[in-house]
Amino acid sequence: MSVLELIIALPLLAALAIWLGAPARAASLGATFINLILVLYTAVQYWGKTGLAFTHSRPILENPSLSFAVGADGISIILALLTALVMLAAIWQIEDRPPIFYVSSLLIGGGALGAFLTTDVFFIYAFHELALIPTFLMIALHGRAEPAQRKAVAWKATIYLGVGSLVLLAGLVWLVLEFSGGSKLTFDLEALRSQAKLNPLPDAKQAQIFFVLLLGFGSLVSLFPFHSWAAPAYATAPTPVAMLHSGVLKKFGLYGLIRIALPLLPQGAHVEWVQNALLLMLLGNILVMGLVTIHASRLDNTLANSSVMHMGYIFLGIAAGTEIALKGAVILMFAHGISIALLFGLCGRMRNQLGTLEYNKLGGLATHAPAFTVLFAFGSFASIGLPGLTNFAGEVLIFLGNFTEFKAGVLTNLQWTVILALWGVVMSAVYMLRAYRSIFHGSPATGLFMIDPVFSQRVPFIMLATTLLVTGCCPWLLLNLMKSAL
Amino acid sequence: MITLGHYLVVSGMLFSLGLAGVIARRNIIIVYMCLEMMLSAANLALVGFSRFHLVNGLPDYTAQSLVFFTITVAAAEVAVGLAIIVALFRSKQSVDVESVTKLQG
Amino acid sequence: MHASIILLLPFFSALVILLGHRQLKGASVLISVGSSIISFIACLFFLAAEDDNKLLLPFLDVGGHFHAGIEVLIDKQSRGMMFIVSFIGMLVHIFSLGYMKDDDAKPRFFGSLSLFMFSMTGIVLAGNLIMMFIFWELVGLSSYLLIGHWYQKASAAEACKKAFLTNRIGDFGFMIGILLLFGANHGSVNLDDLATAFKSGPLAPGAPGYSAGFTTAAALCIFLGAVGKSAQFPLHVWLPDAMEGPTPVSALIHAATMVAAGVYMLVRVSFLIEASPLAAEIIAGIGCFTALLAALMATQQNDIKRVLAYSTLSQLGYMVMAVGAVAMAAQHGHEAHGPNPGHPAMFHLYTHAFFKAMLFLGSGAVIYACHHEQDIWKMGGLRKHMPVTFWTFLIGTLALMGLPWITSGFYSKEAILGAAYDSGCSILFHSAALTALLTSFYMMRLVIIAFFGKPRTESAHHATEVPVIMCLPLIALAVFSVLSAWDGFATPLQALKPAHEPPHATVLFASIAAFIIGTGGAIYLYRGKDKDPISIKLFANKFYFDEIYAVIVRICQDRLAWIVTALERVFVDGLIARLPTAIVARLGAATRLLQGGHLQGYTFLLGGGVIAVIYLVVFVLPRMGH
Amino acid sequence: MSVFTIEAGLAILGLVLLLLEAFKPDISRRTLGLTAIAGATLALVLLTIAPHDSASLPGFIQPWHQLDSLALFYKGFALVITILVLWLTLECAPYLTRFTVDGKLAEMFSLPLIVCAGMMWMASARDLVTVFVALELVTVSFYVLVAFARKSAFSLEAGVKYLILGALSTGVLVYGIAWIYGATGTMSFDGIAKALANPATSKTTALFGAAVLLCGLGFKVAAAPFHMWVPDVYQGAPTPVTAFLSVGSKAAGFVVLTRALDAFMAEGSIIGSEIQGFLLVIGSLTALLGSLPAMFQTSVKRLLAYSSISHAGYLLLALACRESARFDLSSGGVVAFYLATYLPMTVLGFLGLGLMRANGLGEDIKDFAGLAKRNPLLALLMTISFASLAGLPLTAGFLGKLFVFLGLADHGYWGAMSCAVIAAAAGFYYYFKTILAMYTTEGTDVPALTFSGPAKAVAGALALVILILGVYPKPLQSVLTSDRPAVLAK
Repeated sequence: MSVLELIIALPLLAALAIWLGAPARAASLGATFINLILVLYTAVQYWGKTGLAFTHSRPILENPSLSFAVGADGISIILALLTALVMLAAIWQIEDRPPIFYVSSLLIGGGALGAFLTTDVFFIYAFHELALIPTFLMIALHGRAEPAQRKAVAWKATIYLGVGSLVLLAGLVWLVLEFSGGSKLTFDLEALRSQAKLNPLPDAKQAQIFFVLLLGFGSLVSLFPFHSWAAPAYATAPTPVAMLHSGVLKKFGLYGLIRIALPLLPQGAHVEWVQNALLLMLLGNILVMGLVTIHASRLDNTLANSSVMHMGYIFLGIAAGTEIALKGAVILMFAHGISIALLFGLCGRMRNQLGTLEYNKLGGLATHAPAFTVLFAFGSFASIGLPGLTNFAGEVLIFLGNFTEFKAGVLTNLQWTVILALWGVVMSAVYMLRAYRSIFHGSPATGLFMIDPVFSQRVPFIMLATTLLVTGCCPWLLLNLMKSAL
Repeated sequence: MITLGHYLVVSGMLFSLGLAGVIARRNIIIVYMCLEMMLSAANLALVGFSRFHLVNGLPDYTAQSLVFFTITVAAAEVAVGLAIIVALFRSKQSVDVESVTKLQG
Repeated sequence: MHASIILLLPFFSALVILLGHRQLKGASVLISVGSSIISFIACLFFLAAEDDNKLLLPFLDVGGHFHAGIEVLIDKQSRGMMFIVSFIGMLVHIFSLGYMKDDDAKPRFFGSLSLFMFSMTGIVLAGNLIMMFIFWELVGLSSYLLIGHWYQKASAAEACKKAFLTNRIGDFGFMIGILLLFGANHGSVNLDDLATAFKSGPLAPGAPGYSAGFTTAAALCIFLGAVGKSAQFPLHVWLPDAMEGPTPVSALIHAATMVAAGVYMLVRVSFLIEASPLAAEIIAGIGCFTALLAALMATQQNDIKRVLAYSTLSQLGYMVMAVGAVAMAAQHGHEAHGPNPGHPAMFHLYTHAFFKAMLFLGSGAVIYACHHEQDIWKMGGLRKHMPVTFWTFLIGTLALMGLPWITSGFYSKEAILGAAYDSGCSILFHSAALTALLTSFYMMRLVIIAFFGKPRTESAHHATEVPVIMCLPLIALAVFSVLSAWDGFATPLQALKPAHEPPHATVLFASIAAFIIGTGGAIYLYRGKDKDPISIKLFANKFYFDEIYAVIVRICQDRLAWIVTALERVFVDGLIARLPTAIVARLGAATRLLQGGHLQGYTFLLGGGVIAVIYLVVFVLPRMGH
Repeated sequence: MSVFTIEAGLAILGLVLLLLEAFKPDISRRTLGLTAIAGATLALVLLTIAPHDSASLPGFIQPWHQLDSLALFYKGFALVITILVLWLTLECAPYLTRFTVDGKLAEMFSLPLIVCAGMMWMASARDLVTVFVALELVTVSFYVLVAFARKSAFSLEAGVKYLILGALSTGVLVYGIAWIYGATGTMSFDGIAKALANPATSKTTALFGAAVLLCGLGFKVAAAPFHMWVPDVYQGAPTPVTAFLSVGSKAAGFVVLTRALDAFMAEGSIIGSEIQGFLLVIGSLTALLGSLPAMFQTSVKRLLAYSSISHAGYLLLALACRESARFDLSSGGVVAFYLATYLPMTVLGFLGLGLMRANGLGEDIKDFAGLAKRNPLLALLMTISFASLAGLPLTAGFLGKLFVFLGLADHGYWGAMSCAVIAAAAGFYYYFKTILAMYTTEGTDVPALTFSGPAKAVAGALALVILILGVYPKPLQSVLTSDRPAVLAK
């Protein structure tokens, strides 16, 4: 049994154990803690290496060739690290909740780990779907809204994600058919990749398949205009689910594009119509959703919409497709996952303690909850791309990556997009500082009282904030894990 | 000279009449009779085909064997069917097709 | 080695204070002040270091494609700037010990101050534009934290937000500029590489693919960064509001160092500005305009800190203008004299840092003594109550006004006027001279109203001299305000000084005339007055910039956001989500109607289905070539 | 002992039980049920050890009977579903007897055995006569079973509807057989394939016959537009019978369809491409007409009926993809695989329904509310079943759908594929609606649900099969490709 299999299995087994009656908090915390250590162990083992490591394969079917194959490279390890961290934090911060909160968090995390650490298209897809079910159930059952409303929100998300996954499935099936060399169909990513390298498809066809995959993966990542599920879902979802889905699971679509679509269809994103479509969509994410976020009047709405908006930058990295931009995209995925999980976690606490997240009712929280304020500042400043916190490194690499091919005097569409996207950085500062100002600055609002959480409840957030700081000051730690070319 | 075509036309008419009856009539007993008529139409077609499909100068009897099976099966169907219709009549005091419309949507 | 101490010491000081201020309590203050003193001492060693460029930390490193590290670039500019930053920083730390004595959130204040020292040091030592940008943003953060130190006050909370956002707009341009240079220079944003590239590489005129428009665009984008940080028109609005922060902060960040970072950066990339005549003219123009505009506004301000703030704006405009003017002069063939001469802008930056920090600290002392009273019309007669403060403040004022041949301000201002004169653009020179005149006027007005005459309020009446710990920095800075331009003083800094050449008669005349007329006018108008004899609404209300910007923000941002949100709800959500669901739901409902429960309906459909299938299979499909 | 003997023995056992019940009225239903289950289990065991080549069959039956892996697979399949249905009948007996005339369940134990024998024959049929006879044996028995709970108006109504429509389809089927015979001059599948490969055969006649025949068969497998009976009959019939209909009868229909299409669409057939087009149209339509109305159902049983229509659509689409270029499984193999995965999930679904009924609950979605609280295990198992029906990965249901999609994409049938995707998307909605209901916690202070140990074991085993097949389908695939490379393994 490979260590990766253990990493995937641990949360799922813990979930099963809790379902069968094991003590929820102890079991889930134990499992996620061990998981984090295992992931760190793999990261250390992988340090400085290139290519796929820890591979292990269990054949399941011969034709179509299907196997439970695990393997990790830098990207997978970074995302697994993200998952392990966010899962631990999400579970740790749960207080006084029924076991289903723990079970669903474990399932979402386990599913995400499975998706990131397997190398068989079938299982990559399958694990992601597995993680979606608890997301849906938790929003519908324990969402923060009236039953009818939260069900509607859950349905919207589920239908979007369900249809998106089906489109994605169609795209993947297409890929498998095109790239299965010889007489056998295969779902093995490595085999498909080598075939794609040997016999690349004509550009026009690559563009078609890429576009289908883009729509499929894109709706999972709330790519404009397939995003309208995301904001209400995150605003409504119970805290651990919001943390895990927005922080981790949503990255699956991006991971898929980087891991599956780009290597197999290297020209797909560069064919003009696909590129222009992608650029328009991601500008929609950044500019339209930026303005929508500015308009939000509640913290949960701001965070949810901002999370949609920030996806645009990662798509920008994917659109560029250069080494620098892609590595930046991976770093930004990691960074965004940590920062948004931190913010959603704190937002959940605030809702629990204050009962409201309306800006015009809040104010002056910094006075009585300084530690809370500092933690929130970490999240919000990370999300507006302040250097020293991880997001900056990702964003700047993405921007730079778009300028590696440059002709003085003429800017490509891609580069114009970057310039417009840079304005989004200003917008994100606008809404984040507005939020920060209304919540923490000013004199304390009457009737609202909030004090710092006790230390043990601060730990998960401190952990996330520290991660942001460490990887933000030393982004080369992450880059070193991604030595191999993308 | 009566050709295969004649048989088939008659069989086709019989089949169509049966189908029309099944669709149009409201009395389940009559509907059931129309169904039997459709089976007969099929039987006629089978026999006709069999007669005109000569193997070694003799009609092909495979088809005719099916006719016997059809008749038998029809008899069995009637036996079971009438029992059900009787049960229906007992519970609803009616054999109108409109008496069974509770299951819908 | 020393350099890394200078950079990292304040970082760890900030980190330790942030993490452990509850446990450390008062010790956090000591840590911060101690680190600033050690930094200063290390900096003295640093002044003797050789020119060098060392990699400290591989910040970003993408294989062979790109790398941008935390580097330590040692040259004459960074040595000089480093001295200013660490020296004034140390003095401000010490001054704050007294000024912030009674503040509850002292650890936060000192932690942020350390963070600022770290960030500012980073800018100074940056050897590449990415590193510059990183610390550029970090000084923005520390400025945000320090302006918002008294966040309970709504005005402070708004001011820090405004400062950060305005700077963000500048950074927007800065980043674009970096990207353009990165692209054009094939993946390197190293300052040395860029300088070479502009001299003889792919960016030099005549190189294949050279584009003058591009050079201008890049220069202007980079300049936008400086516009934000150095508060030039049209992004100048944040700096006066930033006075909401504690006064030592205003002295250090919003007068002496951070706001000057824009100028420092422009000097660092002067090769870029020199490469583009248009950009040089625009930069000079904007600087000149800002200088004049701010000077006009300063004449009608009543808040002691705001007068100084507008004065800072004006002086920064001066420096920016100098950057542009020097570039213009260089394009006209007026090469600077002597080997490796200093830049007038840097020179003024350096002298200005001392006397403006001095003035702010002096104003801080006044405010402290008057129980946080900032309105100069409520002071008066402080000369007698606070002699040390008065004399140091006066020295600073004279330096700012440019008292001929004695104060450092005279030399540096003259250098800038000389550069404006050399640029060949008479408007520049004339407005610069006018600005100098206005500067003398409003500073003298300030001194007369605040320190002369009779105390106009109780608090002014009871004002007493500030404690020694606050006086010492004032005295130290006053000494530097006078002497820093003198030959032989603070030798390592001399490199920043432009080569001494006999000033042009016109220039000399203009600067002396400006001093005399401005001072005389102010004495004539304000001596013995209890209220302002002149009232110009336009100046007092800062040309209504804040109001105009508020309208623009409301329309371009809030209204637009509202409209876009509505459109997004209706169209995107409607077309992508609700319409298809509605269609499918309708279809579902319609198909349910087939299932009416009537046997006759079923038989009809079944019979019809058979006929339809026969039609399909026998007649339609064969023709479709299936 | 030959396979044929086993089948005959099973039928005889059915008859014996029928007579026994008639002449020894005091015999307990438990004895009857267990005997039937024992008989069927014995048959299953014997089937695995009996010789598996056609030569082992008695000489007189050989011209009409064939043994290939497909036939053997379906025979096993029929036995498994029969055993499960018999057991489910026993489990549901307490409430079923409330609706029978004499409070007994006599034929409910004997008729399934006869149906099973019929299905096993059907699997081996080599010609249309056998098909017809076996099919009618199954259908007529089902008439009785559907209407068995005569005291329930629903059951009776379902019986009448099934009877009339079933008989109508029989008429259509025979008429179609007649025309196929007319066009090809033979009843055997091999002969038909040979005749259709002959260009001299009249294409129009053959098309007409094939179309009518496929309409008749379409009724059995609930293909649109011949699916109308399904929701009504499934809802009205006693739950075990519904499970039997939905799995057994449908599987039987598909095995016949596979055989017939093997003949119609054989290499060089003059009507092959038309039949393929027909299948694509009908399959897409069936998938949609099954899924779309299902979204609005409030009765879970009826919802499962619609779901079964939708699944039939996918199966028809699978049949349309004849020669998958790079696939181990032929279309018949995919269908068999799909049905094998369909069996545990559907039976588990109906099992859950039956158990809820046995606890005095209804079959509506609202009756599922709070199930997770009342019986977490049942809720989990039902979740697995519904997730698999929805085609969620890591369950068996996903693989079946994946194979169908692979086939469609391989042939470039994008239109049909989009219909299937839309149907699957709608499927997500209604299955998850039910799952959601189970976990809803509002207003559920109803007592806990209990069910027997064997029920737990069977349901757990079914869920396990779903999960195992979902991640390790290899054994099933190798069963389906063990021999007969000509038909199954490409």
